[in-house]
Amino acid sequence: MSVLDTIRKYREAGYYKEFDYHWGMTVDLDRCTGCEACVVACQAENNLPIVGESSFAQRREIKWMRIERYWEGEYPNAKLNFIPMFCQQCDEAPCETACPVFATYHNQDGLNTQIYNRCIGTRTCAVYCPYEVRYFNWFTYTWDEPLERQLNPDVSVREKGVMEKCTFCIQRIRQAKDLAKDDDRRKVRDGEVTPACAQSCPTEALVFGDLNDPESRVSKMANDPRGYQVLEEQNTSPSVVYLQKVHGDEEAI
Amino acid sequence: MLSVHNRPPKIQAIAKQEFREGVRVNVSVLEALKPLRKSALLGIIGIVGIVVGLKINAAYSTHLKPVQPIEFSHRIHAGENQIECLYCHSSADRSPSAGVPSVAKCVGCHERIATVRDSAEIAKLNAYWQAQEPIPWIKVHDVPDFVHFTHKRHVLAGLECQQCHGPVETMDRIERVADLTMPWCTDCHTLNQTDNGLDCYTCHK
Amino acid sequence: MTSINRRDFFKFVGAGGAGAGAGYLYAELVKRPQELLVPQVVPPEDYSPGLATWYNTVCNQCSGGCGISVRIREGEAKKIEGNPVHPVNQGRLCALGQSGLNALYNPDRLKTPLRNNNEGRFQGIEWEEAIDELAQKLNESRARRQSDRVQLLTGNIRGHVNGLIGHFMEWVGVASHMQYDFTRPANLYEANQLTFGQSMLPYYDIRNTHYLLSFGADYLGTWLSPVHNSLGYGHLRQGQTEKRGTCIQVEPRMSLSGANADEWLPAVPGSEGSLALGIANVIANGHYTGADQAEWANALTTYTPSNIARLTGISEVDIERIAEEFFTNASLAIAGGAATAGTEGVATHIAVNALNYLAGNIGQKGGVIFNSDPGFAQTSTFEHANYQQMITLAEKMKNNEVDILILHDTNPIFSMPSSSNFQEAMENVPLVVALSGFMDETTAMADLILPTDNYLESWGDDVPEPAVGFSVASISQPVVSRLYDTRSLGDILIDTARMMGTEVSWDSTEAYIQDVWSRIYAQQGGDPSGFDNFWRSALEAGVWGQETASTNQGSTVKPFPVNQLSDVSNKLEGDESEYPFVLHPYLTLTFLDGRGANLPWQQELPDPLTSVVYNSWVELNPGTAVELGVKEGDVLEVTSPSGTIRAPAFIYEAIRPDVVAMPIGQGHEQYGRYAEQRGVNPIDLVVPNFDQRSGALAWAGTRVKILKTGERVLLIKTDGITRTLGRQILGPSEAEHG
Amino acid sequence: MVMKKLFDHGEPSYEQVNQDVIKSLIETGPKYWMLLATTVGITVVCFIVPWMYQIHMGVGVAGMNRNAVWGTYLSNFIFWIGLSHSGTLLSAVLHITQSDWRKSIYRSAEAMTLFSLMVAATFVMVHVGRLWFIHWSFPIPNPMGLWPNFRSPIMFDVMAITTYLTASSIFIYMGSVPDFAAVRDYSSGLRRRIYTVLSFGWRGTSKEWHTLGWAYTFFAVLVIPLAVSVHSIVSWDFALSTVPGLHQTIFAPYFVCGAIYSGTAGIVTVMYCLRRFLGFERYIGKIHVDYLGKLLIALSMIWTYINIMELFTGWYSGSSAEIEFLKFRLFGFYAPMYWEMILFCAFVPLLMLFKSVRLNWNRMLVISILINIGMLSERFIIVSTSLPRKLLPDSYGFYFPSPAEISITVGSFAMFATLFLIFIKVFPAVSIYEVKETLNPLRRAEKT
Amino acid sequence: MDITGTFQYEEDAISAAQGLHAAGIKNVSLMSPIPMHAAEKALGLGKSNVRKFTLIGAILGGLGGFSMCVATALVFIMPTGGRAIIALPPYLLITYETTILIGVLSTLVGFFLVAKLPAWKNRPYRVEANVNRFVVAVESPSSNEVKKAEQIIRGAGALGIEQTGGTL
Repeated sequence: MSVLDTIRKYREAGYYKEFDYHWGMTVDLDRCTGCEACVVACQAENNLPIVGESSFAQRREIKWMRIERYWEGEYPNAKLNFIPMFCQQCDEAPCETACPVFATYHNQDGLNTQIYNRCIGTRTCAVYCPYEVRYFNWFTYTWDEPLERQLNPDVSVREKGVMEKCTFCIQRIRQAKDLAKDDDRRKVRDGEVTPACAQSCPTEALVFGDLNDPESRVSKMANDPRGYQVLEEQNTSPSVVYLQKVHGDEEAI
Repeated sequence: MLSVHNRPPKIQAIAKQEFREGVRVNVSVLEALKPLRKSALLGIIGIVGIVVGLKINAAYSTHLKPVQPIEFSHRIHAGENQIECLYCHSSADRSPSAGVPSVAKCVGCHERIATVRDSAEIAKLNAYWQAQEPIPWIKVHDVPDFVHFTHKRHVLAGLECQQCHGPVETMDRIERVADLTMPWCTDCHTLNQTDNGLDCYTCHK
Repeated sequence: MTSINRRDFFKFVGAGGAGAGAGYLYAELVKRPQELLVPQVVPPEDYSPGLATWYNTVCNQCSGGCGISVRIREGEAKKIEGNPVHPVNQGRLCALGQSGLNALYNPDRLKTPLRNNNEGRFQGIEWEEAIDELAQKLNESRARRQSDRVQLLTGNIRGHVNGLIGHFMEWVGVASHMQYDFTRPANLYEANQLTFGQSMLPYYDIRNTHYLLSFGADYLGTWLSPVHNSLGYGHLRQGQTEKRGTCIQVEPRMSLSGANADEWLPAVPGSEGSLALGIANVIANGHYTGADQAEWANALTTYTPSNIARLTGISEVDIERIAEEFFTNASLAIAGGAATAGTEGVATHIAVNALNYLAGNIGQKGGVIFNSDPGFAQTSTFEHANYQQMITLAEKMKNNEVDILILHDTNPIFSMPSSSNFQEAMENVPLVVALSGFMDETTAMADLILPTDNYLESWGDDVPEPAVGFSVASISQPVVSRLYDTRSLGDILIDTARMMGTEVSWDSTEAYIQDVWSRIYAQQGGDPSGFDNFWRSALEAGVWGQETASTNQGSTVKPFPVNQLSDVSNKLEGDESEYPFVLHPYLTLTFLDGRGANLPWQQELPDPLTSVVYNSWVELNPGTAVELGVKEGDVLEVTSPSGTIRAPAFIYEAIRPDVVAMPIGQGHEQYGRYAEQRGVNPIDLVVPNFDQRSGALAWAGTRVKILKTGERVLLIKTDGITRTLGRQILGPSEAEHG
Repeated sequence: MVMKKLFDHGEPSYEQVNQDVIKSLIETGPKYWMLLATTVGITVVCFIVPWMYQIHMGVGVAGMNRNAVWGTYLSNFIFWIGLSHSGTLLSAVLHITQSDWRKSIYRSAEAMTLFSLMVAATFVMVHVGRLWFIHWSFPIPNPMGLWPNFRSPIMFDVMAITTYLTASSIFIYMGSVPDFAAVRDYSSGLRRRIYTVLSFGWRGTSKEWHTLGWAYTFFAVLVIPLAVSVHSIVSWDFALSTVPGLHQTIFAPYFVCGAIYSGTAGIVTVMYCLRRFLGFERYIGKIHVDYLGKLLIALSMIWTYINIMELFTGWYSGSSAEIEFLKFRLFGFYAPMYWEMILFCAFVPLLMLFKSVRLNWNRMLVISILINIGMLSERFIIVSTSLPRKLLPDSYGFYFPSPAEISITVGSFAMFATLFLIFIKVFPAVSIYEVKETLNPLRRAEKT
Repeated sequence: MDITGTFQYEEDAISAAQGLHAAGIKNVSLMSPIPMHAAEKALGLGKSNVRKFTLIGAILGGLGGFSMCVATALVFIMPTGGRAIIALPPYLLITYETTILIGVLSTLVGFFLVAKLPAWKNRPYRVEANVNRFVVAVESPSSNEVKKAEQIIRGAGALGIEQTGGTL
């Protein structure tokens, strides 16, 4: 019976809503300046490799967090829009179904996870991902001595042939849960855990938290009328809500 | 275009020769396989040999029971002298890693215990202390780098150290008793209904 | 059944044996290598394996003065984050600051003292020997009473290490200590001296302003304290309950701040000051009602909107509208970057100060706020060397008037135009001692190299400048033990002084800093819990501050300086017919003035506006590019009256057609494996002019011509197509905009 | 049943069939060995060596990048899977419909299926990042206790290809058992022993024929839906994604049609070689090339129709992503390749409307090779023009194969040739007993 | 000892086989170079039992495939892409493939069992049977059957008749 219950629990999409957390993030494009502090923060936290110039030339960079640029208009009315792009932790992620070996799956916290040492490198997930936020290790990247000392021991170093992606700094979430447990709390409090990108963001454009908790900052932000999801029409139900940039000619908050 | 009829005569001759009417043919498969018997036997013996080799390795390898730089005996310390595990592995209840006692800690005790002060192994310890060098203990319970294992959670959950590390208090040289494979972890997690214990990211990193 | 003969038997035995051997070896092969479990000999107080500890210190990657927390595990630094209690960055940190780890663990750090063996090679020597050599030479100089022939040249050093340097100069007889930092806004200091009577940086309250008018200041990228400015920007946009702030950016090439502004006004390069005065004119003549209104109106008569529109290319309507908006809103005007790096940089700053004055922004929330003195008296007599002084120094060196040149953390050979001949001048100095962490162009010229600690390994303190509206000081402490046989600047100075036989009362920089802070502690009236507690809590927090309202309101702006400025437009060097384009070099937030180029994370960080990595490029307006038949990746030869460099073209949407922009930072000849032989240094193109008032290098006032070489390279960038193509990426209503 | 004229040069006698076929197996001249040595050499140098290098270094040796994570390896995989399609499928369909003309060509067609399938499977191995863990994608017990994800399209593929490979090998093997017995009877020594084992001691009793007939028919029946499903599933690897240009409803029939198309063209090429180099002119004649030609015309028309539909649906959708991708495909860097494909696969086959073309082996050889060049380009274009034009313009990219990929592609043809060369010396390349079935019973007594 | 008779014509061989069959002689086999439907009919070989293997194999394969999907999905419950853990559409595809796979394999097994192959031991055989002759063989007939069998074979018009013994 318990097995059946468990199955039933997972029967529907969005099952994690019955669980403790549904981690999500909001990106306020009106605050985001495109300074890329988050990009380096992510690189530092998650042991992203230094791939080298030739890899960049072949567009094989590995940046779980990247800033995309979109121009509007022509000179002199050219406008530049930045949009940080990272794993949207879709509830109905196309990438997850693609993996033949369960290297990527949806966990009970609403996270789209990637188990690096399970990956066999078919790269199907990267093809399926509409946001193109999955990055492949084309080689085994090394660090020039002694740069490897800065590697975060809480995150594995990926070898060649492995797909990797943003995990909302799951090691930090794990740590926060651990500490909450020490205090005999069932749940992590809002603000106790922040991914490296949101932590570093100088304009506080990124807000991270539990979307299951209506009182959390991220839930309130996600309900902002400016909120939208990128490529909504793909029906991937991302956990990341973007707040649209306010244009100077519009009167808005 | 080349036709059948003007093919070189030699080929025709060979073809004719091959067909010998009335020849008796043995259709038995076993008969045909007969010459292979010895090779097959050889192969089987080889495979058995490999299995035996693996077993021998498992039985005699010191990998699970490495020789440590100092013949430290848990039997004496934890068994006979009843020292609490956490006395030496002091961070086990507050850190992912249990920690090994510092050289200072070892020396601290042994300075005062007159009976054993002069044994050969203690002399080794003192040598390390004199040189102010750490003791290069060999890791016995080593999980792969992609595994996140936290002692703290397990100790705080009330697990006895012996549950994973075996009867340490009876071992002279420490030995790995658990196989530390993934099902070994997950079976226990399933059995004890741990919170999210079967989520991959509980242990993988 | 065939029988098994002897031969067969041996075969079987052999097969079994081989199998067993293979099995055994295979099992050995697939085993994970045994790891060691190495304990501490004597564990540090707060050491716990597997647990991270955070130590607070100060970021030294730029002069923003952010407080940082460094995550340490098993004695290694793992991550740098902003110190959440530090008022400058409030837990946030920029890319360059976070790349500090790359500086600490850089494979190209100098590891031991080196001596130039006069064959162009460096040989490792012992510290004793190195210090002894320096001490000896200094002693000789002291004996000859030629203290003026010893020159100390450092980068921007803040806090009490300067005090220690001051002591050192006294001890050993060094007359002059100069600090040279390319990014220091010397013109701003000078202008504030002239208008407010204070050579300091006031607090620009971006956070609370409703209308931010920036003349070339890339406040989100490189200007003053970008992290603090960004924090303010975030609040300005979405944090203010009453109104979403508006940002206007005036600059010929869209910077990061320009990209985020509501309006980007590509004024004629060099005319930003005039535009400011034009706006001031409108305000003074229509809005301003102060007692000195007539005086102002009189002073600004020539700056009528129509004149200014002609001069700047900004329409009269815009000027008048901006003036009105600027006056009616809680506003703030700032200037910086190329706009103030011309021959009239100080004048431009004065013009902007005037604008702030006329709009009543001085001392107001959301305006220009003056900080009260934190009470940290500077004890040193160093001067911030501007370009003019550097040239003078070069002259001196050339004329053999300098015997010993002691360098620390500054790279004038890279950040001064090659026409300044600093390098040749250095060759005439008998002893060049470089106290440096890396082998850069200037260090490579040294006779003796003393490797210094990384900032994460050394002691110091800092008073952020600009401050944040109240008194703040931060302590910088070593967060990791030294990686190599290096010493900190202060320790080297103390050691040298001791070697020279001077009585030094402090054993180390740490002792000195502690001593200074104990005096501050006493000055502040002391805390009942005692200095040790105070010291410990300051160390733990990494910052100490007194949140008291500033009493310093700044002097009023008099029309006087404005009146004197007949023309605030920067002069451009080069004949327009021969050199049709204006060179717009700019600081990048990835490398700043080039100091970040040796950090692999920064090299791999796509430029925020172009996404180019690992290279230099020349930005061209799309129209200009079509005219010249240039496509992205075409190698262009950029020639100014003082030099020629070659770099690939990048077609940039938001740049004036008569401007070509180039990022500063690449083009190092010596700076470790990540920076060497990569891109070009546009400073080499700059015609060495300087601002008459401040003597600062006018690095934005050069005309160039460009020539297509016919060569093509792949310009390495991470962007594909930077148009949304009508897709709803930027939001539902974006379809109309895009 | 109306017997069409199956043999151009008159019917051979029964004995002659045995002799002709077995001769091709047994007589091996130096030319064969030289050819085999060449193909093996090319396989090693162009395929194995770069592959080993890639395993050592990582997939980065290939030209793929972040924007196009799939490349030539995968397009080659589809190509070879496609090539595998007509052999077994055609053989099975024609077996069920009792078309006699199939009988002299089906063996080598099935061999083509088997070997191109093997090459395709190799490409999967070349493609994956961590070959040494590829067994995780098979439903076999493992020490982690974790099984593959059967919800994944890739797993459909794994299962389909495994099944197809198994079924095809059994299909070709079972059909060859009586012929193995014939070879056994014609040989002596070691070869006889080998063929005794291979033929399971086949004697040709009525019981055996009866059972084989039934079993063979069931194989045929099972293989037909399987073959269709395999290429549909391969197409779903693409179509189940959200990539513009891949996310097409028409993909399954498109792939199946394309597969049969290229496979049939492949058969023509193989037939030509069998005739030319093994002397099967007598058994492979006008009727085969004529029928195959007609089949090719029909397939080419279906293929063309689907291609037009693909463009139409893309354009009609009005979606910017689709249109952008179409623009890239029709006018972008790879446009010449696209138009080459259209020329070779839509227009060149129309030449076969002329009987003079259809009945001329040399002309048919050229056309069949052109069609397969076109189909190879088609697969390449599918991968290399869709993936770099996904949904976010900022992540638009470009893909060009690296030398390693090109070399491995070349090597794969050599590998196929190697396998085929080995095949013709192991399997009777023309089915002896089925050819005999089509002969006039009266000829059975005749001696050569 | 086995008796083999060689025939030039199909009909003769069939009638011989039929005769032997009618005479109650067991272990009669008719060997031919091509399948002969007439012979099959004559020897009373109707629908082959192979089909049962195919059917049962296919059903088992289908069930097995589906249960494999379900069972393996339940070992670790890993939701992907918002799909149900027991998701019918993909699992039916797998079921489809395993149906065919096991169907094919069991047909193969059926073939071996029904056709009594492989021939582990030697069986009466003549190589002409694989070229252009038809051979009727009686496998180890009892001594009283030998004569009768020879008679029938000869009567049907055999080209030759031969007695072979044991292994070659």
